[in-house]
Amino acid sequence: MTKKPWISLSGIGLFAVLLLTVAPLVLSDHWLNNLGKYCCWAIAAVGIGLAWGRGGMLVMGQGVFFALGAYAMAMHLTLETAGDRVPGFMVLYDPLAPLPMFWEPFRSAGFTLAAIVLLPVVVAGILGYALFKRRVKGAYFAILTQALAVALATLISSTIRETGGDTGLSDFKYFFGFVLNDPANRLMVYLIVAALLIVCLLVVWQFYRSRFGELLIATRDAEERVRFLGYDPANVKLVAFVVSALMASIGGAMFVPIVGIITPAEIGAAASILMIAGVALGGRASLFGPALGAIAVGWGQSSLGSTWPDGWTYILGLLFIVVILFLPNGLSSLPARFMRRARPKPPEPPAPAIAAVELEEVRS
Amino acid sequence: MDALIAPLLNGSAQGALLLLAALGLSLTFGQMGVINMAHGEFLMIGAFAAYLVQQVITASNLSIPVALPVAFVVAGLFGLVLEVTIIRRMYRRPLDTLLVTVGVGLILQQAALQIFPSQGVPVEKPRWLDGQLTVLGYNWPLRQLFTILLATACVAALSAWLKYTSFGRRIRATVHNRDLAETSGISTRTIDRLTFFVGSGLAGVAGVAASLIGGTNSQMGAQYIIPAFLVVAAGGIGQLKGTIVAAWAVGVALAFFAYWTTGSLAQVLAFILVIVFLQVRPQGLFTVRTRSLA
Amino acid sequence: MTDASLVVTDLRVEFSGFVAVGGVSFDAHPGEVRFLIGPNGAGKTTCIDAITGLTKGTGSARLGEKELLGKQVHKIVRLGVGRTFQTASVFDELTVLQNLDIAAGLHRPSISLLRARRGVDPSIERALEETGLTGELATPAGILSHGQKQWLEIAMLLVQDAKVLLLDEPVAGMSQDERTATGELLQRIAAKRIVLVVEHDMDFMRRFATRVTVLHQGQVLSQGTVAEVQADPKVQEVYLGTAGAATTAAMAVVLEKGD
Amino acid sequence: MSNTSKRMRALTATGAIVTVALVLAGCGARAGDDAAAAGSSAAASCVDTSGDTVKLGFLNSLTGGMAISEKTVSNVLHMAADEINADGGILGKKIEYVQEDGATDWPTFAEKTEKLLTQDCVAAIFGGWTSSSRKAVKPVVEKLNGLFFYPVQYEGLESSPNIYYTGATTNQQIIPAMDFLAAKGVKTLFLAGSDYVFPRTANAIIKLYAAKLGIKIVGEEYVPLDKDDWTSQVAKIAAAKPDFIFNTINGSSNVGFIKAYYDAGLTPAKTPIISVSIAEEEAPAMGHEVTGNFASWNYFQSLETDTNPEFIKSWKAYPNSSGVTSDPMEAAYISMYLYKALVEAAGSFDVDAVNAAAKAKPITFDAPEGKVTLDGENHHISKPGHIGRINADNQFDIVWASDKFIEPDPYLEGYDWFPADIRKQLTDAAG
Repeated sequence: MTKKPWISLSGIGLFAVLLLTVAPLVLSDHWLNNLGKYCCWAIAAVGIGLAWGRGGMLVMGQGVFFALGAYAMAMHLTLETAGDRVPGFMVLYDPLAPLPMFWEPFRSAGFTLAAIVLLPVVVAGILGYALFKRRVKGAYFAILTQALAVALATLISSTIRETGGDTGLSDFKYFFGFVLNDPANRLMVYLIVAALLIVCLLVVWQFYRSRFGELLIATRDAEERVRFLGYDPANVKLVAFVVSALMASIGGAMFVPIVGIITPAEIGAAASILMIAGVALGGRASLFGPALGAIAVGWGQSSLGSTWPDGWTYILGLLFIVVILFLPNGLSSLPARFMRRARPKPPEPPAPAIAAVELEEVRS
Repeated sequence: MDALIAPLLNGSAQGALLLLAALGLSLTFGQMGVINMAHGEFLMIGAFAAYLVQQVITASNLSIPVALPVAFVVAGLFGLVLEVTIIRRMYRRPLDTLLVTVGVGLILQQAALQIFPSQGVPVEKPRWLDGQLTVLGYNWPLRQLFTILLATACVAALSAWLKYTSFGRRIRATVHNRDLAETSGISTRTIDRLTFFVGSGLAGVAGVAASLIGGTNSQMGAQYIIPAFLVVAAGGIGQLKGTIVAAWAVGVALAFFAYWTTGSLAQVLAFILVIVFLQVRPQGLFTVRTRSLA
Repeated sequence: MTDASLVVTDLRVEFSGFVAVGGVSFDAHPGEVRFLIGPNGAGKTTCIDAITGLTKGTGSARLGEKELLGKQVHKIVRLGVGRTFQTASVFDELTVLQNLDIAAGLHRPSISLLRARRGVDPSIERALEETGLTGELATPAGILSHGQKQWLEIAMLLVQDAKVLLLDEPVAGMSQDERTATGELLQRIAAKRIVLVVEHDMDFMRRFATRVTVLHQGQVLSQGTVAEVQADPKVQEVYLGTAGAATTAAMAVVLEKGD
Repeated sequence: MSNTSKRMRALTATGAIVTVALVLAGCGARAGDDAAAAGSSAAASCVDTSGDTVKLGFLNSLTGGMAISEKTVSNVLHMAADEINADGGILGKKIEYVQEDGATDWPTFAEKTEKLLTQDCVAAIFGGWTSSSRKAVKPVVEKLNGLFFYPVQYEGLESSPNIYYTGATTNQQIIPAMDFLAAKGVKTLFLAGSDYVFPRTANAIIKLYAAKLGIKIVGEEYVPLDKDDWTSQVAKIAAAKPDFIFNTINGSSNVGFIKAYYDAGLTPAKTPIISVSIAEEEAPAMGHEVTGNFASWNYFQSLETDTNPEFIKSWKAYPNSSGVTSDPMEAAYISMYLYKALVEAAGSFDVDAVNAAAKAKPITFDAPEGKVTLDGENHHISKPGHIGRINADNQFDIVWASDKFIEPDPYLEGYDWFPADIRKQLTDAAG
């Protein structure tokens, strides 16, 4: 869609400069760490933008993939902190039992990094293949993914010895050999997150300007029509879904050293929906909208949530209602709206779903 | 014997509650393709309505029977307001209604937290529901039977209404083919409003039943919405009998899983069971040819 | 380009008991503009739906040696069968070029999807010229006129390099000039490809059809050249006698789908 | 094309920035670098008490699921601060509190703790409820050398130089409850709990102690915290026919449990329940169906002590009052007074000075539950054990009291039935 690639690209460049150089210079440690946390959500949000905004798949269970990355990372950091011992929380329930089998490989940094990338790809691959080939879509897809997130959160809560349960994993001392308490190292972790966010933006930028990006929009707007051009829409959607899962996993993985704790509360229904809030606010189909929206929602939670906690919940609720009702393409569609008002343009194209619906009617 | 009877009976009651929660959802989803994520909060409204009725009529023997229609109307009115103010603007974007109603749910939850005592309020069970029925050696709580009877009554009333009243017939016509119904002179606007009123009202009735089983507080609705939707999906859209069978199956599965494993694992297994089932039959148990969005 | 013909034999389609197409046979060859006509509810579109895999049908539909029935939609397309729709369905948010580029992507390796488009494919340029859309290259398809959308769909079939073009009412809603242009376009295309047109418009059919098959209530009523078909008394009866009742019948069908 | 070259340039630039930044940042301490690991990095405290006020942070969930329970704790903290201010403040300085919302989200607790300590520069933080929230706060207060006062009974097996625990640890609530059951001659026990860390840990301890007491555990059931329906599990309890049910369920799920219990025809006469999370606040939501059952707490509203009537009176008069007092509220209330006593003993708001004062001599003060004493080593306080029986007014009749105040023993060092190897592994892991 991007007609002038350099505009988006210099936008990403500007964003990179802001995140990587300006922010560390201007912000206090506390706010820089908060920004790091928002960046983790932003990374997941960029993926949601790809899957939902461009692909039309309302992913309401990104918590699942966020969890895969986060728990992989947290298990590694827990083992790094525990050294040769079995992590403390496991001891009480069975003092003599060894480390659960699936924890063992996470001692290895290499395995952990590979798991953060491969686990979501494999899980999303299988799940997406099964769902898209069976043409599960729309609200079904949304609720099924959310049900999975709830199921996973419940499962983790109930397996205390294996996963730390509801209390989650926390109190990490080291991050791949670096002492996490050291401010210099915290800055490094922040910079990694910020850099990863930029990389994700570059990835989706390339996706959006590629033929795949066009095909994805085509699939979103008229899945059946795409079929008649000789593509299997399931494959198109699968690619976008897997990439978005990967991004959620990366966001989750970096969330752990930044925030210092991961619990099932971060992956269940509420958390998964909150990830969408930012994307809707910023503009689901735009390049920067999801990331900026996620950062804005994170910031709102930190600042407004402090000064006016009850109010923040109402604002969040209203945000869903007002933005989606009146600004379905988010804040990033505002400039274009103003331009349109200044210079009259042809009417809005009809709602995307129509073509597909008409195709599915059986006519004689 | 107990190992079979208890889960079977309790599971049926659990299924009946799920059915009550899912009935309204099935109606609004089947009719309009709208997923109302605030449905759980409408359920909560029904439960609080029951509490308020008990403040007026203190004899619980009488208050619960009175609370049922009151909860239906109160929750229904909330649904009507939601339809008129928000949902009707969004019929062309069914998927987006899902997110909008998430926002509505958040607001209703927070409002309930601030209006009512945060710990929740008591809703007293009628005395005539004290006691148990002995079935093959198992002392089955009467309240469980009540849930089943209530669900049965709601299903019967709903299907009679759909079948024998002109409104009901128009609803069915709209479910089958909205455009055709419109061209045949049915005001789909009125039908939509009415459907939403009835669907939300049923959530209110479910809320009264839920208030007799668990706590009545701002968080109570959240636990029902996803299971209820899974039931609707597994049953097949716009299919009353599908919803009934699916709710019963999920309830009994939950009870048996809970019997064999733990309460947590039962939840996980039941969810996974439904998801796998939808893999095998994405259209649900029973299918009807409609212009649905899925 | 190819000598393969489309041969449909004893095609049947049923919708929960209702027979929409009951044993239809016809064939179409390169070099002719083949028409499928009939009143509403005759089963014309259903035939195309069945051939392209959108609805399930029994019998046989062969393109050359290859059986089409029973295959998945996108695989049938990849065998060279393309179609358009009654209501022009193009990707409204994408430009004409992007629409065509997606259609052309059929023959590219998947990995090339990840690269951005550079320049315009020669096949796309040819199709644009052929359909007279060259000037609309960068226009979002959603704001094209109705006729232009139909041409864009035909252009998409051309870049897709379809051997068989199944066109569902391509001139509905077009002006007289546009109809003529479309008809001439179809004749040009038909030189190398199989073109099968479903139409209501008798005048358009008379001007451009090489051969015609008339369907009525899911059966072949008559088959032959325009003159032969027009002379057929059965055809006259259907078109004069029952045209008005057909609409009502179609509605009854929709109603029945319910239970 | 120019696009490509521009893109390459941008990529290179980004890459360069990242590399430089990482190299700059990467000079931080690494594992094994002991000087850094020892915590020298703790930032110098920014707490400013030179004026006539002292800033304190209050951190509870005011929104989300846990707001159900935490709101009252938050309110009572405000009341305690107002009382202390009316009484002249701490060391003559008025308390100026900063209220934060944990939003039932544990990373938010961590974030807000850091904010309170580094942005608002509060001298101490009060609040929390769930173990998850405490575990989220703990690393942050330890890193920044702050103070956190945690007011809820919990699963023990923890201590931190930066946390003061004013609720019961297991040997002040769970073990007295077991002693009570043993004294009643209970032979069989069924464990019912919510599926999270407190019930799981409490039940692990109960099982160890039960073996010693000769009580047989005839079943163990868990249901997720956010699920209300206990019918299936209660059916199993009814089938097992235990002498007593030990209930570690938390939150609204308790209502569902009690209703299912009552519906199944179980009665306090035959199958009584002893709970550790049902207090005066929770009982009303269960109506008459909970009447006659037991609860183990340190504080009850019905306790007759010198300061309790005053506490109840103030709370009833307080604007956001729920009208009844309960154990977690009392623990939150006294956490503020404990801090006041500590600071006054230290003569300073400085964290290290406060901790030193705690160790120097026993801090003792009159709490509504009685005269409590702080253990300067493990930062818990001594508490009386009480068992109450719920009456028709949803108040508790006290039926059993420990013969003396129970010294806090979070690692159960004074109990020989607790395996030493577990304790060692736990303290090792914590150390």
